[in-house]
Amino acid sequence: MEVVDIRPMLAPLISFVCAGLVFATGRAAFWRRFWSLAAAVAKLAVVMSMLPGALRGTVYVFKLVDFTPGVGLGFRADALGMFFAVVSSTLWIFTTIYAIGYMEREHSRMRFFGFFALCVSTTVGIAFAENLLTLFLFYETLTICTYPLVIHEETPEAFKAGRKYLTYTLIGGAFVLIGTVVVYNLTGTLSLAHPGILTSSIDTGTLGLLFVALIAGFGVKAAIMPLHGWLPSAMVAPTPVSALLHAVAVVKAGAFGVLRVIYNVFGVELLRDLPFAHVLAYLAAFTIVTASFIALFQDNIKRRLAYSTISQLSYIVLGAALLTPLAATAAIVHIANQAFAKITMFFVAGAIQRTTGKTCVHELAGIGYRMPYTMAAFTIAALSFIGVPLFAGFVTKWYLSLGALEAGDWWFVVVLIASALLNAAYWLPIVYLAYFKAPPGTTMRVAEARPTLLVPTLICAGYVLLLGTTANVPGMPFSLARAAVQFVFGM
Amino acid sequence: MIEALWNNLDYAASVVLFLIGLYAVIAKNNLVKKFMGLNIMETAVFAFIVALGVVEGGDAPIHGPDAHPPFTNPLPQALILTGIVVAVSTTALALSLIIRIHRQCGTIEADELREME
Amino acid sequence: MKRALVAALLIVAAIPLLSIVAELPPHAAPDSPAYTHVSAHYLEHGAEEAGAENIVTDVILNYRGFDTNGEVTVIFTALAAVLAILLLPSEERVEERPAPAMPVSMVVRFVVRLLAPFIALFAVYVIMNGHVTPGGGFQGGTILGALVIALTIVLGEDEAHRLLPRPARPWLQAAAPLTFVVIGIAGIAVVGSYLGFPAEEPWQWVRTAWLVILEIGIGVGGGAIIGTLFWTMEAER
Amino acid sequence: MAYWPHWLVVVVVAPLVGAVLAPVVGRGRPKVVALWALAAMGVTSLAALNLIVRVAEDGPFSYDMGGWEPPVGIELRFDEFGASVGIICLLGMLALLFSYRYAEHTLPTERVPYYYSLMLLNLTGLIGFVVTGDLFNLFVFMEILSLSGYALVAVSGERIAEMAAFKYLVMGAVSSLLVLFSIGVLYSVTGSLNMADVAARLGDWGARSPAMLALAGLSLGFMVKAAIFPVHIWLPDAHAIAPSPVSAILSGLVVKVGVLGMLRVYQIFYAAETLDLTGLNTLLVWLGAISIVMGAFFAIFQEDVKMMLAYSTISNVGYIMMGLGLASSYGLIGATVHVFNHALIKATLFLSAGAMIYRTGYRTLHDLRGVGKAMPITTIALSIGAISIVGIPPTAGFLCKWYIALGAFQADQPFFGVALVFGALFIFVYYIRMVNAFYFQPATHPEIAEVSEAPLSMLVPVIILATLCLVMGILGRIPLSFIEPAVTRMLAPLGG
Amino acid sequence: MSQLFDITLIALLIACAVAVIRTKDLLAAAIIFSAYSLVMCLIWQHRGAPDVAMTEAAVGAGVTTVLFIVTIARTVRRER
Repeated sequence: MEVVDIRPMLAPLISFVCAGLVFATGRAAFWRRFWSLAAAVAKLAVVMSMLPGALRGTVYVFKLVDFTPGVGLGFRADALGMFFAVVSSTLWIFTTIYAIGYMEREHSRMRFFGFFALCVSTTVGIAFAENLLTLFLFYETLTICTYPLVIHEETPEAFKAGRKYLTYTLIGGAFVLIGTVVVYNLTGTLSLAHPGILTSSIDTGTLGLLFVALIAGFGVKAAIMPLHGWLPSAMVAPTPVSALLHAVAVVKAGAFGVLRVIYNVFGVELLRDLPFAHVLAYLAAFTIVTASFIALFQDNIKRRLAYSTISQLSYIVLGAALLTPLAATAAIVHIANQAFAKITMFFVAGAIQRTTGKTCVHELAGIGYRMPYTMAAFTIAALSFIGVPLFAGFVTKWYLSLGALEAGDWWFVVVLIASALLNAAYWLPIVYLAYFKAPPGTTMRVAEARPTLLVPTLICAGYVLLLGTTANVPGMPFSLARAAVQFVFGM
Repeated sequence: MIEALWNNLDYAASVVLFLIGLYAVIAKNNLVKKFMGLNIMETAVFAFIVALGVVEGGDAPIHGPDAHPPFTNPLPQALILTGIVVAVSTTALALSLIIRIHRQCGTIEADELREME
Repeated sequence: MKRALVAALLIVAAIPLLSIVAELPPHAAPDSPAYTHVSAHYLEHGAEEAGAENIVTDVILNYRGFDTNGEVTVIFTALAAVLAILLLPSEERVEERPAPAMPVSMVVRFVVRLLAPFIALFAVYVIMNGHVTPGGGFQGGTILGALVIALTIVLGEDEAHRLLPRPARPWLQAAAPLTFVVIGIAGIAVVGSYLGFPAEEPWQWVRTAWLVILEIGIGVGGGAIIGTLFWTMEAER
Repeated sequence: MAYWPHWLVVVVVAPLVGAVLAPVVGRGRPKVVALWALAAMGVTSLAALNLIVRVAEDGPFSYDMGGWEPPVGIELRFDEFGASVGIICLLGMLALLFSYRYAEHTLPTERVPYYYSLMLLNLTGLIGFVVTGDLFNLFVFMEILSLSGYALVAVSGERIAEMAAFKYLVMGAVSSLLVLFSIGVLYSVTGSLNMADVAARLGDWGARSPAMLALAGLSLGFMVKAAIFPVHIWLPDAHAIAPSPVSAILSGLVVKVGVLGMLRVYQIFYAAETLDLTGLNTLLVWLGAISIVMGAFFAIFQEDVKMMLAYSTISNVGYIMMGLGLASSYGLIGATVHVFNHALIKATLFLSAGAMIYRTGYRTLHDLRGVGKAMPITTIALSIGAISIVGIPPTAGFLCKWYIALGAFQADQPFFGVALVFGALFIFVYYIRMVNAFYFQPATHPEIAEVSEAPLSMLVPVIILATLCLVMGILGRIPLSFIEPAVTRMLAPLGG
Repeated sequence: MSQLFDITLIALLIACAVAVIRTKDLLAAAIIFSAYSLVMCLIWQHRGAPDVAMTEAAVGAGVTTVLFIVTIARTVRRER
């Protein structure tokens, strides 16, 4: 059931207006904070108000002007989009609170918060995009809006990272644009309202190139190897930015784009007859293992997190590429699972850096005594990544394995197990170091991070637990994911 | 072709003059000379267009008591009157520019000017 | 080297050009498209429809009057351009002028002074008779301009500047386009289209009058502009 | 609804009257002459508005000069492409407004009226060029705008300004002659100068080679005016040296004369159906692609802001030429809309850069570092322009890129679609340098922080233009739907 | 006869054009250019275009040449 409603447009608009207000009045700290928080809350409220309807299967649609015949700026809150929007707007609140604490003594805070809001605005725009062109529009805007955040430090290193980031993502954007143009030229529509708009009447070579273009385009932000190079370098950005990039906005936008391409542009039916998805699945599997392996050797916490992100994102891609309902469920819920766990970790890394100045793994010995709550949150997130039952990550792995078996590709299960082991191998030593390796001769006093840093961390960690334990309770994101899957597979 | 050219001798002459002028514009170094070349090109084009209006045994297109047809084609002539004015306007502007260039740089040779840039 | 290359290229370019112009409608043929289409109309009806015995004048001022409107704008553009580039700021202008580059001999001076009124008269004749004989506004205007130039050389600039009084100068320079606009608007008022001329029976004298007014406008404007161009370029040192 | 028919005359004559009377009005009163010029453009804009409304309601219409029916007389013709008169008026007004301070401070008082006069003449030429339906009249107006253009480049009096103007003049004059020569050839085989009539009679003359020669001459002539790659050499110096409001007009509008001329000529040849234009189209597409890349390539090595912008014009004209050469409906729509949008964007860029140069006195990226903090509004406008010209959505530039790329795929030439999209990335490289320098890098000259925001007469045009860059991205469909019928009509003989 | 006259004039025209380009002395070149214009003017008169011929005589041979001479007087006389 489709309902015309302004709310899908209102959600990105709120953050957009917030950005404008921040730029207008943001020299004063109070107003900067006030607008950021107020917009975050207002937006969450708007998104949440659509949740009951979305769970009932209502799709809210709002169309603005046409750009080209039949395709215009349009917003559409279907189950998949709602899922992404709920996750990102929830996390925006926490990231905002955290950022207020984290950025206290930084320069150019107005710019930071303004572009921060713009990023979230575009992310929700991506979630609610009604057609591929609108999706592309927000996808490109997101690239531009994150640039000032990536180079926030204004050091040569930051400029280099920013250049790298732009090079990768803009080339990706160019691929998406070409793909979009081709799709429009072939079909005359770009709507994402159907389970697939391409048909098998188009010749396979064209479809193959199209698949490569679109997946490569979105795959850059989803950091599928070998398109991942920008992500570790972008770690020079302030931690809330990293959190935003890696958990909420940028990378998820890429992964979400991949989902859209597979489910709404090509459609599961069509892809089953073609070999491309299978190739993508292998690529994802390769990324999962390789990125985890590289992560083992990273000493800088944030770099280790970056490679972990690369690996985790490919879970989503793999789930999508397997083309079975269970795998799809796993792919979608992993958007949330990975987001909450990863943002927890980044919050922890940032809190440690702000509180103690430490940025490397080997410096963390005994930190568990000093910052017990923070490290507890870290442990929860780590366990989730490993895939221990009761934690969010387990849900993903379980369904993904089932999906792989459903698809008859048992050896992807092996990949998942290997990944779990590797995850254990690079997360558990940190936990071990933190709790059981007190540096000799120093008595550790508890010196936790500031509340603005600590509270969001703990809440996010709590969410990870919640997602892991109550996945099947009605009203949780999981049911949204299921609704999306039912639509995609025509169940 | 040679015979056709012989019949269209005016056209051929215009083409030759046009190319002579173009040669000066491209190959000459002195700006004044370049512009003389451009003027030759202009007159060549004018000659071409006037030649379009010529008629075997045609008289000036002025109806008077003692005038009798055939008359030459008045339209190309009218166009060229305009064209000549345009040409002299361009020349005036170009020559003022040359004067300014000379005052600023002390030379009007293209290669020396290029070195100064 | 460069010159030889350019020459060679141009000679190569000449071959296709020549072969194509050879395929144009034969020169001077009375049945060519150029002669039988629009121009035939001009030649046949020009004198009655457009009001001047000189068909070229008909075409310039009446049939294609808007072109000429553009033409006088082009020469005004040249004037504005030269002035915008070369016009000296007034503080620089007061400084003492050096003597003319070439001293002018007594004989020349005398002859020019003697001939000046006759030249002016000839110019006026050319202007006023443009619609019946060869010549017209611009030709006459150029003669006027040449007269100004000659007088400047002979009398010196300060004397010659009096020929065009300073306050009137911008008006005179703008005379040609302004005349066109005025006649054009009169055309809208009387005939209902820009640069339209009345052609019905009792009003043909109006048409002739307008043609003469246009010629005078072009002549005065052209002369003023050519004179000013010369002065401005000459004053630059 | 009945319309007063004479607006089509007013739109040409009003700026003309403004121009010829500017020296009369403005002797020794530079402020008055600015107002006078604005008033003249105001009347023109009013006329343009009436015309656009009329063409939107009733479709194309024409006006017979002097009451002579074409082909005997000159016909003014206003079709959907003629709506570019609107953008000419808009940019003209804003550039004149912007000139207010510039002319007052930079030019000797005596020359100020002539500066405005030349600006208005340039606009007259542009408008006349767009609305005339007669080939020779087209040439006359082209000369008005070219001559005034050459002079406006030189007017700044900077060291190499005259040389740049002279280079521009020589190439421009040669190209004008080519155009005139080709008009002569067309006249000789058709006996007419009216465009529609020429199109109808072009097939009558047996030999095709004269028509081909005319097409080649016109194309080459207009390519020089449009500064397509191998014949672009006059452009960078001229556009960089000229006063900023002039650069905005030159880059935004005057270069488009080549494009619009091409478009008009194409209409003739498409309608005549005597020649196969495939070869020329292929050439155009290739030259367009090369221009995109070369323009971007040279721009990367520039330090001077306006020089960069000038090279970027070459790239963007490359887009347009590519769209023209694709000869598919989307490609043509993209090309024509880019004529409008590029005018907006480039004017934004040149005017905001001009405001910076006016305030700081510096013009290289290195010297202008940190200007973003001192002149926030101007810099934001410049950034919007930069984003827009690269074609990042949702700005005006994106739509054109989208349509031209779509046109490439529609015409089954996917290579050029890909080349276009990646060419745009190339362009981004130097704009990001610009944004980096203005916002993120530490100031080279500490005193730049003391500079105040541009004066209001400069700021207002810049703000209006930057806003339009954004708005036209969202509402881009409006000019598009406007152009569509014209493009369909033009391509109708091709069966597409 | 008329044909011969034509050919002579055209030959003269081309000769003048070449001379304009080859003469190193700019003042001389300007004078030759004036002669070139006059020859052109003769051709046009002969072709039945007196209006154009008259204009060319006044403008091409007259004003343009004067402007060239003024320019040469203000700049340099010899080409290098």
